[in-house]
Amino acid sequence: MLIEGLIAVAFVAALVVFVSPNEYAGRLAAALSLLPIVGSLYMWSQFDATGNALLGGSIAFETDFVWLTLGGLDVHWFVGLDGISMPLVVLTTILTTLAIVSAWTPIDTRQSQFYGLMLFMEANLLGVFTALDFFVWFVFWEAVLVPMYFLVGIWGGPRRKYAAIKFFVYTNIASLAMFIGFIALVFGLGDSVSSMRLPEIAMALRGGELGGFAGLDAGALKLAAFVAMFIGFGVKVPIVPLHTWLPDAHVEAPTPASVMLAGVLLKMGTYALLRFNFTMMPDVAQALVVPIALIAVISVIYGAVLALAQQDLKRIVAYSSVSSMGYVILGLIAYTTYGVGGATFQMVAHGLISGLMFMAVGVIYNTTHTRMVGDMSGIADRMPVTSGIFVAGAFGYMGLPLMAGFAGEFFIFQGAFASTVHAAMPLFTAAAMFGIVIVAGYLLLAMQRTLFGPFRFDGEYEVTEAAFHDVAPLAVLLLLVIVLGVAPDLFFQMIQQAVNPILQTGGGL
Amino acid sequence: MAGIFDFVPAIVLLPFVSFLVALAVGNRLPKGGAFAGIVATAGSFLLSVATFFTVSGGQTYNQTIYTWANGLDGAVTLTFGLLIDPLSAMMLVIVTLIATLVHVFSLGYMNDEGETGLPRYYAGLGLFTASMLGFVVADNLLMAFMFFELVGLCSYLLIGFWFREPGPPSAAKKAFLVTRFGDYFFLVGVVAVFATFGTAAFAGSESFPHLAEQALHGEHSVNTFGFEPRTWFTIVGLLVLGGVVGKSAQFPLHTWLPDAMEGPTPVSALIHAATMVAAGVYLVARMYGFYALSPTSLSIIALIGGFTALFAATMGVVKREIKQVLAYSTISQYGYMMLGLGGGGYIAATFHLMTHAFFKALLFLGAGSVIIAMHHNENMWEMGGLKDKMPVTYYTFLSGSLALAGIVPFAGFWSKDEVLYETLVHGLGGSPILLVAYAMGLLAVFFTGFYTFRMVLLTFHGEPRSQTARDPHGVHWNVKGPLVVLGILAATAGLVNMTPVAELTGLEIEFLHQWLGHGIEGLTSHHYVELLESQAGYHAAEIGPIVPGLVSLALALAGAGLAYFLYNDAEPTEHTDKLGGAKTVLYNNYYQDEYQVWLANSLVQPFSRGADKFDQGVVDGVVNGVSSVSLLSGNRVRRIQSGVVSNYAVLLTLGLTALILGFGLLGGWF
Amino acid sequence: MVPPQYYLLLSAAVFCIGLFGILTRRNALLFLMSVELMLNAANINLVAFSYVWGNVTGQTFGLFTMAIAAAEVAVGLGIILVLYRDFGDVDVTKVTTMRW
Amino acid sequence: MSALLALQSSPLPDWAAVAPALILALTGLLLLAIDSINPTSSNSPVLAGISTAGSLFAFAVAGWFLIEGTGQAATGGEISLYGDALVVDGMSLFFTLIFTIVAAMVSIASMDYLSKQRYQGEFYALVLFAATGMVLMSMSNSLATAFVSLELASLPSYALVGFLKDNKGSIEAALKYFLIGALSSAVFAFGISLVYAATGSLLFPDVARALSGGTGMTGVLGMGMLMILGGFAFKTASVPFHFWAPEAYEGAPAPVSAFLSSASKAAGFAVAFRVFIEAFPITQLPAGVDWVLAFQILAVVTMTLGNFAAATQENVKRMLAYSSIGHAGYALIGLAALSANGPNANVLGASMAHLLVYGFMNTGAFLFIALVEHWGVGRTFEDYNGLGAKAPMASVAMSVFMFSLAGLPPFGGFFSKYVLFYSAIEAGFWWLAAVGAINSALSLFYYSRVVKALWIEDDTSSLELGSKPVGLYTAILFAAVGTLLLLPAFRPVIETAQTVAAALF
Repeated sequence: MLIEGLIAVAFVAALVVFVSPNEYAGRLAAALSLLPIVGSLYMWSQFDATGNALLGGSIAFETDFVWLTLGGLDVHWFVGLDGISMPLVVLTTILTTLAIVSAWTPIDTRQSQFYGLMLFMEANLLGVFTALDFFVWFVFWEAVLVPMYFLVGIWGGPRRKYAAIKFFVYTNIASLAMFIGFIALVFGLGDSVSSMRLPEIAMALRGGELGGFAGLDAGALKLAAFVAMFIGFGVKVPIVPLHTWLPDAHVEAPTPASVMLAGVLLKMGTYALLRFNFTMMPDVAQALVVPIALIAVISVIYGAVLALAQQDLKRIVAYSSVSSMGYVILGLIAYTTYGVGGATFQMVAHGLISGLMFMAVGVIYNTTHTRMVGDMSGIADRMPVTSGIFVAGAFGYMGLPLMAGFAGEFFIFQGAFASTVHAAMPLFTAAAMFGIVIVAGYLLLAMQRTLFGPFRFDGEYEVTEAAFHDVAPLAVLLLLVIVLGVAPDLFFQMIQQAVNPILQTGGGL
Repeated sequence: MAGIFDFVPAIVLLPFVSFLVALAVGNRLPKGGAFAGIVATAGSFLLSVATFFTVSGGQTYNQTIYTWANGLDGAVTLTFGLLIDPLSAMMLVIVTLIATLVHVFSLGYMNDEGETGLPRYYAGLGLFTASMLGFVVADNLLMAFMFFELVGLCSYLLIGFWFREPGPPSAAKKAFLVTRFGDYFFLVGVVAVFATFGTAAFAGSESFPHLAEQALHGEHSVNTFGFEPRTWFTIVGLLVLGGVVGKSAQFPLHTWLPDAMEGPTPVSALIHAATMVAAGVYLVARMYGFYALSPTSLSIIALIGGFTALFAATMGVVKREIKQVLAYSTISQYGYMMLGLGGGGYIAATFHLMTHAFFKALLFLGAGSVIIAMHHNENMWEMGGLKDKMPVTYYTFLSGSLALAGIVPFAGFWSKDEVLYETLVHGLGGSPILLVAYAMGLLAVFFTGFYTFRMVLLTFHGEPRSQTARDPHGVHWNVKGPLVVLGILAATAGLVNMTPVAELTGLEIEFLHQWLGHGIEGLTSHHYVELLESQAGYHAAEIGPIVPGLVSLALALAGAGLAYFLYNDAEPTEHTDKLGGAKTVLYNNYYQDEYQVWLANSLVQPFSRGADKFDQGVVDGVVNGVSSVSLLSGNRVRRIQSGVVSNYAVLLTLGLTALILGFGLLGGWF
Repeated sequence: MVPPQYYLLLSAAVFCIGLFGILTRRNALLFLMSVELMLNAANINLVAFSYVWGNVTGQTFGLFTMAIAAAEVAVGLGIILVLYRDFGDVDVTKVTTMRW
Repeated sequence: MSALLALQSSPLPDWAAVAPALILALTGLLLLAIDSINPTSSNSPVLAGISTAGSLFAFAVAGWFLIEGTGQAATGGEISLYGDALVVDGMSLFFTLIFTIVAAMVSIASMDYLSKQRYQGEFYALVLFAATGMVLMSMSNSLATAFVSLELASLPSYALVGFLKDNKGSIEAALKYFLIGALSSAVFAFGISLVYAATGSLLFPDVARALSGGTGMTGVLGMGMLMILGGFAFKTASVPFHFWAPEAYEGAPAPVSAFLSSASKAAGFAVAFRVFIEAFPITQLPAGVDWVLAFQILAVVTMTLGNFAAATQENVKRMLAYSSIGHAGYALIGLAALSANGPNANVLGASMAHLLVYGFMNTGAFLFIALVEHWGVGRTFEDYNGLGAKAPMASVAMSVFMFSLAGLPPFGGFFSKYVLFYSAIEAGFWWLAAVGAINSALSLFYYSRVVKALWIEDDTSSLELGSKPVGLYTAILFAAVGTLLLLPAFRPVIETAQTVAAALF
């Protein structure tokens, strides 16, 4: 019942914060959000699962009982962790607390609602990463949208209403497409599955139990479902060309929301792609290797090129997230230990680093009230510590060795280059790798123009070093990034154990 | 037994600790953490020397010390390890020595000049040294790449040290970006090596050069992605070479280096002599066993080297700032090293790497001393007559210049001469392409001599041409000390490997040959020679070193003489106009920067803006279009509800009728 | 005897007349009358086919229909009354304060 | 309850099975009696209390029956009464639950809403009579009873819509509702007569039997069937008989709108389900009268029209009116996704479950409108700006209703909607689910406009809200809690619905 406890604690904390007075809400939320961290770290210490939860591997902290029956198929309350979800749970809990702390300065209205929503979102995110039954997972998956909608809509920037509704409807359509695809697939399995539990479905699919359904033969159904789900999840990732909600949402969202959005919400998409498409239908994935790899490469390069053209620091980081997520897709399609494992690792690494970058931008924004590259220069002169961490974070984003980003990217590159799913994979990899040059280009340019050079700021605000509680989360994140970069095995071992079963060719493959 | 090798990690870690110390408590330490750095680097130096002697005792060390990523189920395992063989041992000594001297010198250059942000400065130096040392001792390509990148980071931090001015940050960005471009190819190369051999180790029976060798003999099969093995190895080698070209500032990625002069002069000394730029060449030497398998890549290396040597030397001829001259001389000298490596002169190149480290560090520190004296005015045309004011600087600088110009018996002569000699013999020995490279290298000797002595004369001779030059600012022991040490080394370092003399006298005095001749199986110069013979088809033609040596010496003297003739008067005048049209071209560095900046600004920027327009207009336009269309249609749909109940009745009837008719026709009711 | 189709035709005709009235008349009362006509068309069928099938279900239901029709008219007249009071007219096309 | 206990065990008179209907009717009469004793009194708490109590009592009885298995296979199958004119089975009891709970919420909410009105006794009586009619609709087993009970439900509704005699909107709504209703009932009656002509019977089982024997008059039968369908389309506010709905819901007193859009709609579906499945079973249809296709067309057109028209409304109440047309479209999937030997029980059950959840969330939404009207806040989205700060509790409830209607977790609407799509796919009609999905996404847009107004937009008006009316708040919060709990507690709902639906086939 540990997982239920974890989620419940977050929910309760959310309720408590909702009714707490505004002036204490922030501190209270931060304090309460420490409980999930303790919980997840304890789970990590007790973690003993091996193999992939969907493919017959042992599942840690498992709970499983029937929730309801839908036309012959049981829906179970079925949660548990394996090497893929464990790191993401840890990431979620830690990032939430840091995001909450980073909100102390910028959020000055309706605090109790804000922090309540943050905790509510955490609870649902934990649900997404722990649920192993489709409907349970889907409930949390959709529920995440609600708090995000408010976070962007209420505390966002000038165009927040547009951004919020765009994010809301766009991702909702995506979920619906995915839902139809997946359900059709499940019914295609006929009597070989008795419930909505993902392991059962995954095994059946890989076991080639799929039959025809609704006028489609097995192959066509599988393909259609794969595409529908790929698009559905692709919006969340986001992949080009389904990415346009992201920059708007990021730019308008308040910093802590951006942190959660880039740090965890995007990972929901890649996580789902890994869990569903790439685990359940490896054969289709490998049949579609060229289009998928192309999408990955295009996402990487196109996102980076767009970032090059931006003037808004947040937009830069937003587009570079698109770019980084492209790497993840590339790693997933590689179907090698380092490819898929690296992709999973990169989810965590990018979660930390993008969080770091958004927070750093936010800290600068708190003092200058602008994010436009042109509006300031030489900030480092007045905000040395922040700038220093900003530089470190930027280099982490560029994939500087011994920082988490490099580990993730290198794993992916290595796995993708050595991949045997298609003869052209080395070329795709090399093409995608050029992203590391472009990313250096726009981040260095942005830093040169904002942080360095003679100090100039055309705003009436006094630019001074940020408060301790603004910088502390940055430092913590930076530390984590370095630790993970020096010792990726902290997560990479369990990730490999969970990933390798996917690669072993099942009956369906 | 706790051998010296157990302390090798300390060589790397000590400077790293000093980095942490300076970063954390630098403000509270005297001299902003300088002493921490000095102590650390000096400690590393002593340990390196100890290691050096242990290695000379015949011991070597090749040990994995840390598993970075442990691959399960047969996946590759990525590790860090130490590889101590004669090459790395020698490099350790060089790097630590120069790092120590630079630290000491910085006391004079930075502290005494009342710079701010010293903790940041010394932290940078510490990390820089640590990264370079980590690179030197790396036992596999991945680890090498990682520290290679960290070196790049440190160069960024130190070149951009004076971030409050507009210049340095831009230069730092350029340095990192250009080298990053090279490193992209390097990284692809690393990945390719892993994908091909499943390992990236430098040494041992499971090392990738060895496996490649076996693959060529057909003793071991590797995944060459459908290429013929030698072709694939060439491709991989050239990919890795991309990183080398970037870091060692070879054509066409050399443009960052002159700008890097924006950094503090001691940093320039460190970058040029011992760390960043040396890293590239060192990497080639480190995996020479791999390059030796591919004549194509060897000759490409040689050509790049030769061309860069000449190309940079010509640009050095017209520069006004003393540091600019040195910058181009660096590029040119590293060109020689590449030439040597490409020309089959592994020892020669290593030799030149060593000597150059000494005299280039010396020259930069000397220049630094001059700059202190000139109150940070670097323009040689406002100097002059300094030799009486600052004799120590003058004589040490002179020693460095003689070495740079390649005048016997100074260090530079022996090494450069051997580089050219090796290239020549192999060129004549059946690889004619090398002769082209040789020719360029030889021609560069003349220019080197010229710009070197132009620099010396303009700076120290003649009459002072400015107020500051008449009354220069004095310098302290912490400046002079390092100069003296390096001055002596610059004069004598060459004596360890006097090939021509050995040839004449038949004495066994080619210590470097012996030094690099032993060590780990497969990494010895002997093995490399065999490889060159058997794989690359390099054969040494039978000609003695004397004649070529005299030729290059003559050219060097000619160049120096011309410089003396032109600039050795009290009031030297600019003769650059004599160059005519060439002058502008040279001043503008053959428009290298221009076209690269053009690429960046006039090509990439508009392209990205276009992409942005496309994204906003088309991709996002579609999204917004869908929503507006559905809202519009919604607006139309609601108009049906006219509010007049009779219309409702009509529509209702029509709807029902339509249904009835439709089904009637469908079901054939009528 | 008269074949049942004829009753159907008759009822259909009555139904259509009623419908026509509804579609053309703007006076609420005439609207009501037309509805009555349509209901009676239903009654014709019910009675006729009650005879055809030889059971009384139809006729009984016919009675129900009339009763309901009466009740409908009662409610309808009430509404039309207040309509007249509030809008001063029984023209059904005049009441269009709510639309779209 | 002892009497009921006895009912389960010993063979008590079967008429006891219609207890819910009787209770509602008697409560209505009681109210009239009280009112006639003291015509001038407008002691709303008492009247509302009685009406609520009556509804809840009926609810309890129906629930009790359902649990005890009255009229279900467990206790010897459906209970037929009055010459098979009425039948009590699981489905009728299930729908009875919806009608009664909605009636209860509406009654208690009306206490405040009508506090300044006269003729309150009549109001509650009419509500209860309408509810009675609905219960009978769900029980009717003959076209005759169907028609009569439908009218019994409709006639009070006309009066209720026009209850605010001095309010032009209310009257206009009543007029339009009544005229379209009269027309529809005429069409309905004519359709019945045609079916009678073709089959010679009005009882569903006999009609089915006659069909299985084959009929000479396919055309007549088909037309009759379509016209009957029209009658139900009117009740469920489905295209093309939906035209009354926007105006009626907008103009009527908000509680009445709630009542009509939730309960009355469900009643229409209840009788439609029974008629088309019992009287015109798919398996025994003569060629050329495929009503499933008709429902597919209606479903697609209805949900699309409803949602698209709702997307651009300025008036929240009218938006809800259109959205309820959209939801009628979703519920129609229950009949549209049927097939000869498909998982019909699941589809139908899903549709029933959706109607139950809809009963909570939609009623709640309209009652929130009632609350806002009670405060005198305007009706447009702009008028709602910043209400979240002024009335947080009610606004939270409203947000719950909106997100639930849009099908977002963690609310009941999420499950009911997705299970509906799920069963549609299960039946192989994935394209129906796809159309539903598109509409659902669009609906998210306009539902979130309300939430946006409540929480995100800044308050512009300086309007002071009055007191917090107890009745309305109770009803709204009850609905909100219900909506919320229906997610975790969805199991009994869906499983009961699908079991009782299975009894029909």
